[in-house]
This record gives sequence, structure tokens and C-alpha cells, in this order.
Amino acid sequence: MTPAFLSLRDAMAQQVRDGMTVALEGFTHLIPFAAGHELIRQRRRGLTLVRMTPDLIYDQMIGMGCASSLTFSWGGNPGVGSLHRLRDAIENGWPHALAIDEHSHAGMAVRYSAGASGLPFGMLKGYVGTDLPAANAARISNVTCPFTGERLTALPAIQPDVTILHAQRADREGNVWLRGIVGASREAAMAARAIVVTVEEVVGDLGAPMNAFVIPGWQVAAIAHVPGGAYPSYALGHYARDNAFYLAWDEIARSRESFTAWMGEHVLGTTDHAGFLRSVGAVT
Amino acid sequence: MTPAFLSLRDAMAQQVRDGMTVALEGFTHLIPFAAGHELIRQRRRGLTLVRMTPDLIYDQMIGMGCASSLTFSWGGNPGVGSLHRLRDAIENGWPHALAIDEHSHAGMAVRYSAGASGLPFGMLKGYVGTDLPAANAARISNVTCPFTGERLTALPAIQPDVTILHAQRADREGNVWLRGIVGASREAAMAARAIVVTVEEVVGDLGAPMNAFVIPGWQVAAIAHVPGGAYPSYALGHYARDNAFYLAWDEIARSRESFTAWMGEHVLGTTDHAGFLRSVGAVT
Amino acid sequence: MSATYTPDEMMTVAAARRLRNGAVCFVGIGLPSAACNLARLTHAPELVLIYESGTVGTRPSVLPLSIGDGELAETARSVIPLPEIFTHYLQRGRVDVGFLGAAQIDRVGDLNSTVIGDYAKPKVRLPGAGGAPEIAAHAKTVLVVMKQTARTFVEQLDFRTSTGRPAAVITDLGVLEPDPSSRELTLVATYDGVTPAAVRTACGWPLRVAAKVATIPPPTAHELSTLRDLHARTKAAHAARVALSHLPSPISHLP
Amino acid sequence: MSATYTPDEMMTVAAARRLRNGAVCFVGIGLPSAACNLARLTHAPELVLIYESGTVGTRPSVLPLSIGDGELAETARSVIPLPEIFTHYLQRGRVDVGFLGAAQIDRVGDLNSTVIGDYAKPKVRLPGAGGAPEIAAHAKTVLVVMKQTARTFVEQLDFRTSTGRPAAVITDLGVLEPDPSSRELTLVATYDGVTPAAVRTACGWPLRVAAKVATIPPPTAHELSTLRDLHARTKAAHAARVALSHLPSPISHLP
Repeated sequence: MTPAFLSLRDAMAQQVRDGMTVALEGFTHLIPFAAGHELIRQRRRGLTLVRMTPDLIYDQMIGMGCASSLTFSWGGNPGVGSLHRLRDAIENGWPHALAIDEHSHAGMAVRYSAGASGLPFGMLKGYVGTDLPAANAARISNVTCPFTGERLTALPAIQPDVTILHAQRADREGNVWLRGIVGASREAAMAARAIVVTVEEVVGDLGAPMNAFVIPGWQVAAIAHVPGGAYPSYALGHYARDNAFYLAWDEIARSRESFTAWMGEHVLGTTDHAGFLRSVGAVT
Repeated sequence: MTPAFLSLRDAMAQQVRDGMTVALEGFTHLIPFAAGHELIRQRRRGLTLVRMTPDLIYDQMIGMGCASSLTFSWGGNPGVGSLHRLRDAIENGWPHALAIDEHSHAGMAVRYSAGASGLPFGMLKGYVGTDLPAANAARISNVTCPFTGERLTALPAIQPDVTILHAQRADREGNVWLRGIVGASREAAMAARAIVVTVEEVVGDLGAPMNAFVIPGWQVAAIAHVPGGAYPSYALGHYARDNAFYLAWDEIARSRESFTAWMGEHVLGTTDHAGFLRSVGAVT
Repeated sequence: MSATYTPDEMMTVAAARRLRNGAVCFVGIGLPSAACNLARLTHAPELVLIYESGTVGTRPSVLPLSIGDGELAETARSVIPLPEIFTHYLQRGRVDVGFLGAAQIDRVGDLNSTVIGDYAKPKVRLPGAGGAPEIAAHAKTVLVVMKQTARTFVEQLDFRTSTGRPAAVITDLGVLEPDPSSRELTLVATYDGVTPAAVRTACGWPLRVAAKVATIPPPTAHELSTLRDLHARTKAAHAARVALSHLPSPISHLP
Repeated sequence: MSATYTPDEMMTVAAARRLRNGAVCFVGIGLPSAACNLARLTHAPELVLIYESGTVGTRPSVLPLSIGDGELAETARSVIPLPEIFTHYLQRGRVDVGFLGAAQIDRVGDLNSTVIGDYAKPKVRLPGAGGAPEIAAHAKTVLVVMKQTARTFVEQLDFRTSTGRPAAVITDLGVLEPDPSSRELTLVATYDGVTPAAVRTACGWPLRVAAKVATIPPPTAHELSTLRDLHARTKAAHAARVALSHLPSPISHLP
């Protein structure tokens, strides 16, 4: 049936509760920043956050105290350097301790794919000879091929309570079309118990070509219409990645004080994403 | 690098040799009939044929004695009934004995996906309580999830020597675009040691939309330009499935005599696919 | 009220009525496809049809002959790789209703579509499993539609292709459902004019009959005309030979 | 002939020269991306660049800041789901050259990009593995590009993120290759004006030096201008703030 079309505030309040396992996916492209900011405004706590690349959005959510645990595979500011809030949480436990469940990209892809496929685990040729298995022994194991005897690395499936995506377009039936770099978004969505999507636009006819990445509406729990919802990440065909903002974030997030002040002014100090965009000068 | 653009005859002669494991894939759509007919004309022998649905093309190849073994998951004439030549080979060993390696669709998809992923096996929740494992014990086994203890069915990967596909379009770099129902074609292609493609048209600019199913040219061994190459299967956007031919095949293939006469006249009696199409009245 | 109808038509209508609007159905070719599309064209316009070829949310105007006809792709919400149909949809538990047929069924609803006779040296080699074992295992509700004869409803399957424990078996004579405790298929309803005794005769095991056997109302005029229109459109579409016009010459050596 | 150049530029040029035309490269962000695109814009126009974001056969005109910039998607031959990059391409053995950097490297070429200090209580938490372990394991040839200091070329890694046994380590001082028998990284070439003694000083273990150390020719004028143009275009592109014009109002309740 058709998903609920809700305001972003209602969608987040209805779908995400403290203590849940939540994946805000999108690989560099289509990162659901607006949804993450709304979760910060709603003061969610104790979340297990899952993302291949935590990126600025989880740096912000971790720094604001939303997360008790992080599952990830590469935790930097791409092309810039560190995620200072992520580092502060792991190195110093600020604002509180953060448990980590760390993998490689290939491993995270396998875990999402297994979850999307309804399998309890997935496997890959990887991690062999590295220190990853010892560092995360509870979630890295082995299986032996019953035909060849080859030993493979086994990883448990990820099935988030909620996967949140941003997409360019939904139609009025709630079918969602993602276009461009999709990362592991589809797998993260199909793995989830509930799928929530923010979109740039809602149209009558989706207009997607044959074989496009379309998530059928009957699988989607809620849709919020949030233009600019991926900013400072990007939405191909709508706006580019604000690389200058990613460069600027390095300085903003470097100290607890400047981070807290910035979040207070631009996220907690605004009531919705349009307000955030005006506040940081992304719209005039 | 750019693949070789060859005549169909040269492409088949160069890439397919007796005794190889060959997958002519395409699920109902884009079945590479022209390539199969050319392998019959070249009197290939001892092939291990792999296809989820043998369809008319393998009925023909088996009846003409090309195959010593068949790996498959559903061997009927879709919506019509039996594949009489496949039945005659299994039931009576005509024209000679045919070994079979039988699975479900889900199992074949898992086997191709494992092959495409470079894994020695794949797994699914399936086959439990059925007679399939006992019927094919060498190729159906089990693994246990190291995290949950759940028992899963394990199947060996398929990596064909050659996978042959038909597609709507290639560009002059050899990039190939498949549009519409793709079945497990992509997985069968990525699993293969060599990929050979017949196409409806060769163009300067592929014109594929973002996220289309494109096989990069540098992975393709050879391309043959064969308009109508999927007939009596179909190529979306070019021509429809000749359902009337599929209905008529039931009578043609029912007896060894009528089958042999038909193949003699229309396949062995023609030198190429254009000749075949004229011979069966598909072009005038 | 309703015109004369065949047992096949009654069976298709009875199967269609089982589908609630909005359900996600994994559809096989033949009777299941006819029943699902009849439901979609009558009481269940938002029925979601998934065919194993990779077409999700398709709305064909004629019944496909094969499970991958172009009609299915062109009217689908989404056309995806076949492996994802079995992993992301079926195995992940995103399918409400799976519809199956078979050559043989036994008293607990297990199915054979593989061989008659011995597997290694079959008397009749049937098409085989296709999507059936996993549809049977993973759809939340499994429905079986097949004509009932003593030759097909058997005491002992020649081969167990699928084990599905169907919620109902809809035949051309009536409807069987598993007994709540023993799981044995039991006659719970017949069509107008069919006696339980007639149904028992057309069964290879001593068929149990429920204490109260319902009578399923005959097709309505609307159901019947919709089904017949669908079949007529389908027959016309499949009879037409395909001609490839303006076939260009192959180009042998290109770049 | 060639203008003055920096050690970074020399390192990038030396890395680019290692790539033969037509090779399939799995590219990381930073120095590897610069080297691969320099090669593509000079001697290897048919180099196939794969970024882990899912872009296959991409031809960016500016270097991406992130591994998933829109520029990569828009200039790619194919944009596919990320899991397939790791399964169908890398793990299946369809990648010729994998390019890696790291925070630490040891004498056999194993790499650390995870932590400095103890994993459970790190002194410096680094970004982590990303695609590195599988690039190192599955690319037919692994190349490492990183600046050489005694602090980063270490006797003992703090954490083994990847074990790749690289075919070559290209630094800002020269090139190390594994000794054919011991597999220990050995200095085989230096840049113009760099002595083996200087390279040994910038290494945390007693670096072995090959019997014959080659000298790598300095960047040509063409290489240097191509690289500088690329960096200039990139810097200009990344400095521009993005403004979302004509943002429509959100619609709260739709159908």
C-alpha cells in the first residue's frame, strides 16, 4: 500500500526511537543530512548507528550524544582528514563512550547484502592476515566451503530497525527512484525492518527508465518531502556536493567548543531543514 | 581494451570449443538463439550447457547432440508444456545420454552470484525437506552459521568457460547495454572466464541512462552484430517474443523425425542467422 | 444471474477471491497468473504482482505466455535482476502470498513438479523446480491451484520438489485446507453442484471432509466477463506471429 | 628541460608512469587518484578507473574530493551498486592494479590505516580500513604511494589493516620493491638528487639497498603541466560554495 507522506519531524518521531539500530545510508552521494539533523533536534539517545562512512552526519550525531554504538568501515572526512568528533568519542569518550563494530567496505557490503537477503551471515575472501578479526572477534568468524575446503571469512548480517535514505524523487504512490551513486543504499534498505525516505521532489509520474533503482512504495514506511535534504552532501541533478563545506568542517569540528556552538546555532537553533539551509547560507 | 568485433561464425569458432562449460543466458528475454544455432552448425560436442531455463535453444542443442551435461532449474516450454528433446535425452538417452545437475531458480541464482563474486560457494535457505539434495548430492551441501548456529544449504559456484548473451546495443568501444528483463545474465557474465555478446545494433554513443545495466567493453572477449539474434525470444524495443512460434515448437519437437527435419532445413540448411530468419518466415 | 461457466473458470475465480487488496503476490505462470490478474482487475486493484523474471509491481493487460514476456517489463514499477527477486524479496520475507501449481500433491500439501517415476530413470521428465521450493518455503501464505484427479492427488509423491504446507488448495471441485492439528488437507468447501463424495472420488488418498462443508458462490457476471475478456485478449496476442521488419545487415568489422 | 618540481609531484609522476595503458585500476582518493588521472591524461588514455563508490570507467576532469563526487558518476561508463564493485570486480579478479596509501607501512609492505597506539584505547584514531584490505588481497598488482618518513615507515605496525605485499612502494624519495626471495622492501630507485643514504634515514627500519639503484628521470614538462593543470582545476572546483537555488517549499501531505 502507499506509504505515509509525513513532515520530516513526524516521520522521524514516528519511526525512530531511542536504542534502535539505524542506518542513514548513501555513499558520499544522497546522505540524508536533514533526517540526521532532525534526530539531533529530537534528542535521540542510545542509537546504534550504522554507515559504511560515518561522514559529517555521524560526526555530528555522535558529537551531539545520539549514539552509543557505531558500525562502520571508514571514518574520515573524505579528502580532508579526521572526523574530530568521532575521534574524540573513541579516544576520550566525549560526550560519552562509543562502542565500535569495525569492518572493511567489502565486509560492510557483505553484511548489508546478507541482511537484505534474509541470511544470518555473509562471507568474503578477506580480512586474512589482518588484525581486524582479533579487534572484532564477536563479529568476525569463519566458514569452510563444503566443496573445496577453502576457508572464508564470515560476518553477521545487518538488519537495521530503520534505514533512512535520501532520494531525488518519489511519485504519489510512494515509489522512490535513486539515481547516480547508490553505494550500498539498496541493500541497507532491503535489509531494514522499516524504510524511511526523504526526497527532493514528489511527482505524479516517476519517469524512471527501465531497470532504474526504484524502491516500490509498498515497501516504504514513510516519505518526507525535504528539498535540499542531502546538503552538504549532494543530489545528482539537483545540487552538487559542497566540498567547500566539507573542507570548512575540519575547523568547526576540531574543538568541542566550536562544534557545540555551531550545532547550537545551525541545527538546534533552527526548526527544520529549510531553516538550517538558510542559516548556513546554502539558500539565500 | 576494446573487444574484438567478429562475425558470429568467427566469434563462436574462436571462443567455444568442444567440452567447454557454456552458459547462454537470458531469462525468456534476450536468449541468444543465433549463437546457439551457430554452435549447432559448427557441430560442437560434449558441452556442459548451463541455463536456468533450457528453453527451446537448449532443446535444439541437446537434440542435435551438442551437450553431454545440463545444469538447469526449470526445463519446460514456458506456458506450453514439455521440451520434448530434453525429455527424450533424459528419458531415453537420445541422441545420447545427458547428465543433469538440477537446482531451483533460487539455487541457480545463488550459484551464478557466487561465481560472479569469486566465491567457491553460495548459500540459501532452501531445499530443506525436498528430494533435491538426495538427487544431486555432489552439488548440494550445508554450512552452519557461526553466529546463530542456523543450518543453510550450500551450493557450488558456477564459473562458465564462456557466457554468451544477446543485448540490444553495443557502442564502438564494446560497452554493452542490456535493457528490460535481465534474469541472471549479469551474474552469469561476471562469473564467466570469457564473455561473448551478440547485439541488435552497434552505435557510436551507447546512450544508456545512469545506472543502466552496462557491461564494460574491457570485460568482453568478442562481440558479433546479429540483428534479430534473440528470435524467437525477444529484444525489448526491437521485436516481441514470437509466442506463436513457441506454441508451434511443441509439435515440431515432439518426434525425432520432425525435429531432425526442421533443424536440417532451418538451421543446418542455412549459413547464418539472416538465412534462418528468412527460412522460418520471420523476415520477408 | 451468472452465465454458464467451466470448472476451470470457477477454480480461477475461487483462487482470485482469496487475494486481499494490497497483498504482495509471487506469481507463477498459468492458473496462478490468471487468478492474480483477475483479482487485480476486479476486487484487488492494488495487488502487487511479482514474477520471478524480475518484474515487480507489474500490471499486464494480457496474460504472459512466458514468465518474462515484454508485457511484464513494460507495465512493471521496477525491473530488477532475478537473483534479487529470490534474495531481497522472497527470502527476506517481503512476499505475502505465493501461488503454486504442480503435477502431484500429497495429503500434507507437498508438491512434485520434477518427475513421474524414478528420478534417475524417469517415466516422464517434468520441467522441474523453478521457483517453487523457495516460494513454498518463504511466502507468508502459500496457495496451491491445480485440477483435482486421483492421479494427481496422490498417496505418495514420486519426488518431493517443494514442501510448502499450503494454507489452501483450490481445485476445480472445491477447496482443501489443512486440519488445524494434523495438518492433513481436508475438504472445507465445494462449488455449486459438486458433492463431497465427488471430490473424494477425485483424490488418491481417503480425503477427509470437514464437519461443515461450505458452498462457494458461483462466479459473478463481472468476474466471468473480466476473466473471459482477459483470456480472449491473451489468446489473440499469443496467436500473432512476429515479423522482424527492416532488419539491418550485420556489420562484421567495426572500429 | 623540466621546471622545478616538488617531491610530491615527482612521487605522483613516478606512480603514474607505472600504469600501462588499458589496465584496470581500483583507485583510492588522494595521491592514487592524482596518479591514475595523470596517467590517463598522458601516456595511458585507455586506463580504466574504478572508484569504490560504484563508478566504473570514469574520466573525471577534476580530481574528486570524495570518492563519490558527482563528477565521477557523470563521466563513468557504468554506475553500479557498491557491493558489486567488491564482489563482481575486485574479488572476482577483474582488477589489474590496486593503489593504496596508509599511515604506516612495515618492511614487507603491510599497512596500517586504523590506529596509532592501542586499538582499544588509541592515541590517534585513524579513518580505518575502507576498501584497503580487499584491494590489497585481490588486485593482481598492488602499488603503494606514500610519503616516506622514519615515523611512517616503521619496524612494527600499531595495527595491521591490510596485508598486500605490494609490487612497489613509491615514495617522495624513490621506489622500494620487494626482494625476490626475502620479500623485504628494498630501495631500487631514487629521484634525481636523492641519495640512498637520505632514503635510509627516512625509514624506521634498516632499509636494504639494491646492488644497483636506478635514478628515475624527473617529470617531463608535459607531465608537470598536466598535473598542475589538474590540481588547479581541482582546487578551483572544490573552493566554490554550493548554493541551492529555487528551493521549493516542502509539501507535508500529498496524496
